[in-house]
Amino acid sequence: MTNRTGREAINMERRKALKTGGGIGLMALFGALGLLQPGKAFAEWNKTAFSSKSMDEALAALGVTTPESSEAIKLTVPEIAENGAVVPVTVVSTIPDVEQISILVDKNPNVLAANFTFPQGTEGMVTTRVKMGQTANVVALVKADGKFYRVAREVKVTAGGCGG
Amino acid sequence: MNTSNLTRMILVLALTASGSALAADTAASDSDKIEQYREMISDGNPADFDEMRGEELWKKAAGPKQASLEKCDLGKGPGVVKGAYAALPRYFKDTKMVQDLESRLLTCMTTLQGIPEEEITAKPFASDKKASDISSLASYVVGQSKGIKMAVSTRHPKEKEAFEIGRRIFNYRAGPYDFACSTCHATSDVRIRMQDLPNFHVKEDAQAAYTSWPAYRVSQGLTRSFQWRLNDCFRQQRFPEPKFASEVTVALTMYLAVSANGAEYVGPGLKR
Amino acid sequence: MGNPMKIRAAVKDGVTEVKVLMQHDMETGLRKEADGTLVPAWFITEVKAQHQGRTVLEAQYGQSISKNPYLLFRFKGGAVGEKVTVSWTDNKGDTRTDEAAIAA
Amino acid sequence: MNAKQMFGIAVTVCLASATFSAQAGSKVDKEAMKLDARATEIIKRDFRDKGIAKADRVNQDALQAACSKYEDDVPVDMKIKLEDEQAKQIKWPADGNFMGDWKAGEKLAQSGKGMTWSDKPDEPAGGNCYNCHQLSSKEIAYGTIGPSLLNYAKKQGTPEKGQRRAYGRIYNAKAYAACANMPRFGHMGILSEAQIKDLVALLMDPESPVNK
Repeated sequence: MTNRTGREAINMERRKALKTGGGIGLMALFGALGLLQPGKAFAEWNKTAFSSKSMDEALAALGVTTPESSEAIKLTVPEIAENGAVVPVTVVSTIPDVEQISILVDKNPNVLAANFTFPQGTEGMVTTRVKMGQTANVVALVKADGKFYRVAREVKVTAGGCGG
Repeated sequence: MNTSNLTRMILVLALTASGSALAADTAASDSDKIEQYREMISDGNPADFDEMRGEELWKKAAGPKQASLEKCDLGKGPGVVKGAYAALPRYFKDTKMVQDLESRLLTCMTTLQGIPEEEITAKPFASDKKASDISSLASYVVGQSKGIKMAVSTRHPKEKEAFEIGRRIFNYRAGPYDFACSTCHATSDVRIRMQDLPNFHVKEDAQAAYTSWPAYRVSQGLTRSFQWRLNDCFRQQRFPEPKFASEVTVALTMYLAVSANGAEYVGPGLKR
Repeated sequence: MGNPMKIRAAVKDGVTEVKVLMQHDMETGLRKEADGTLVPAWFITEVKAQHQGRTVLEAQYGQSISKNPYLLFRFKGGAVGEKVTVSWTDNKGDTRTDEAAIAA
Repeated sequence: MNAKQMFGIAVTVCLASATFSAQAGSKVDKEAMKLDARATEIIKRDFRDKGIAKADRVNQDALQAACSKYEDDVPVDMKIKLEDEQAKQIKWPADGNFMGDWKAGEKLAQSGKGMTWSDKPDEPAGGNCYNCHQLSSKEIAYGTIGPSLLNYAKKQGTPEKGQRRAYGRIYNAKAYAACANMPRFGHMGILSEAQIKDLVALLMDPESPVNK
């Protein structure tokens, strides 16, 4: 914090680097892994998927067909969340070679919360925190070895203190 | 045996004694689930950011006098921040008053920096998703007492008086709901909705509650100061608004802080 | 530009665990002010983490990610003192990059 | 013995220990009286109007003052006197009917709104019931400051007695226990007669979640 100007200058440089060299390299990498839908360049935010208003719509936008339910995926969410503004979600897959983990909330206005993509060498696990408008199912969708797996758990969203 | 343990023991007895205790059983396991939820969100406290913001403000020249707060005396000598919060509120000779952290920061900002008091007290709390300067400064200062044991003195007659008055405010029933602080905070093992309530007559409860404030409230996305905590308690008590850093708030803080003596300060906390 | 992140990275048994806390309001675009006006959507859309220049995690976020996003993940390798860099971009085009050295 | 009786014992024991500390703290000496006066002076000075919550709310009525002074453990003769005074002021429904609509009552019970400085003057207050009581086996977010009210109707002698008792307790809980934690919803004008009747129905109607 003391060396703010210096830090900002470094960040500027880094941003430039990210916009040029880094981006192209990754696009090639992702293309090779087949993680992106045809025609979508890297870093193009999947607007269709993130605007989906229903689970079916979101799955279609993610290119998912009939995901298998799997015990090899552990989805950890609280049974009761005192506040829907912050609901911790951890997904751990014991299926090797996880390529992608998506987290969805079936009753949210926009059901898709996040998509994580995993290069080789990164473990098939992630922790994040999502907002939930009401009691709903949190769904974890795992893509590994070209196949999709799905696991869901209900989180009860309750009133916390008084005044509600 | 204190009342907390006794109530708990009786509840346990009741559970084994009768099937009609099923409701109590469910309540307990739901509380465990809430506990599990709190555990899951305990890592990565955004209050850290408010501490960082406060540290910058502390060191930055500001106000008409273009001075930083690095000469501010929080009771351990000018500029000493480490451990200061664990010994507040305390009596200050220069102001001839017992002051809590925010009241003292107010003194420093007005005297050292020349910022008009009204300017600070007009919006003393974080609001509209924005932090307030005095509240961020408080976050920074409390963070510098992490791991230090609470040791608030009542040796000075004024400190003793503040404690005694604080106790009376704690039990003062008024307003359309007849509530006092004690209505919710003088019984063990009770909750409002899902929210467990600390019993300030039980040492461990008082310690756990006091040492985890200020705190980041996930429901509000803001780091909340102790003055805010009291202000919002009075709102829910259906009281009028206590003036910021007023004697009524400092005396009550004194009563609560002393009841937490001996416990390690662990804030800023993270709450629902 | 965005506010700084807090990044912690630690290596144990050949696996580096990275914890990131970002500062961002993450407005859904559905929230209304007290006067009824809609607060426009403003949220992080992309996050990228790199270790010594190699990408170790990539994420796309939607409106449902909580304010001040928290992220935890693990990758194989990493040595004490090496750098982990995290950057994000939001829907208004704002970005932020921070880095941390891997601890033991 | 059931859980409720057990809990009764726990409460009695708690009260006993409170008595002890109250006696120790309320020694009639000059110092204490000076502090009482000083505390009142500070309270009257340091609160201000905000929204609908005006500064004069800190002025206590006789009951509030007595409960504060004795830290909710008033001497027994005073307790009886206070309860009698409160009971006399209960305004019973003119039509003799206590039952409203339990569905409206459930909505009221869920709402924690009312009388704070952030509440708007034209919005009716809620009952705040779930803040302190369990009233449905489906709602997990209930408080425990007050007793569980599940199966309330079944625990009353006759429906008539139960309805009258429920109305009276909601209207003025202090008529039944001078320093009860429960607000005086009718006495203080928090809820209207019609709203209290809706809550009575929630407690007494066999179809309501309380009795299901």
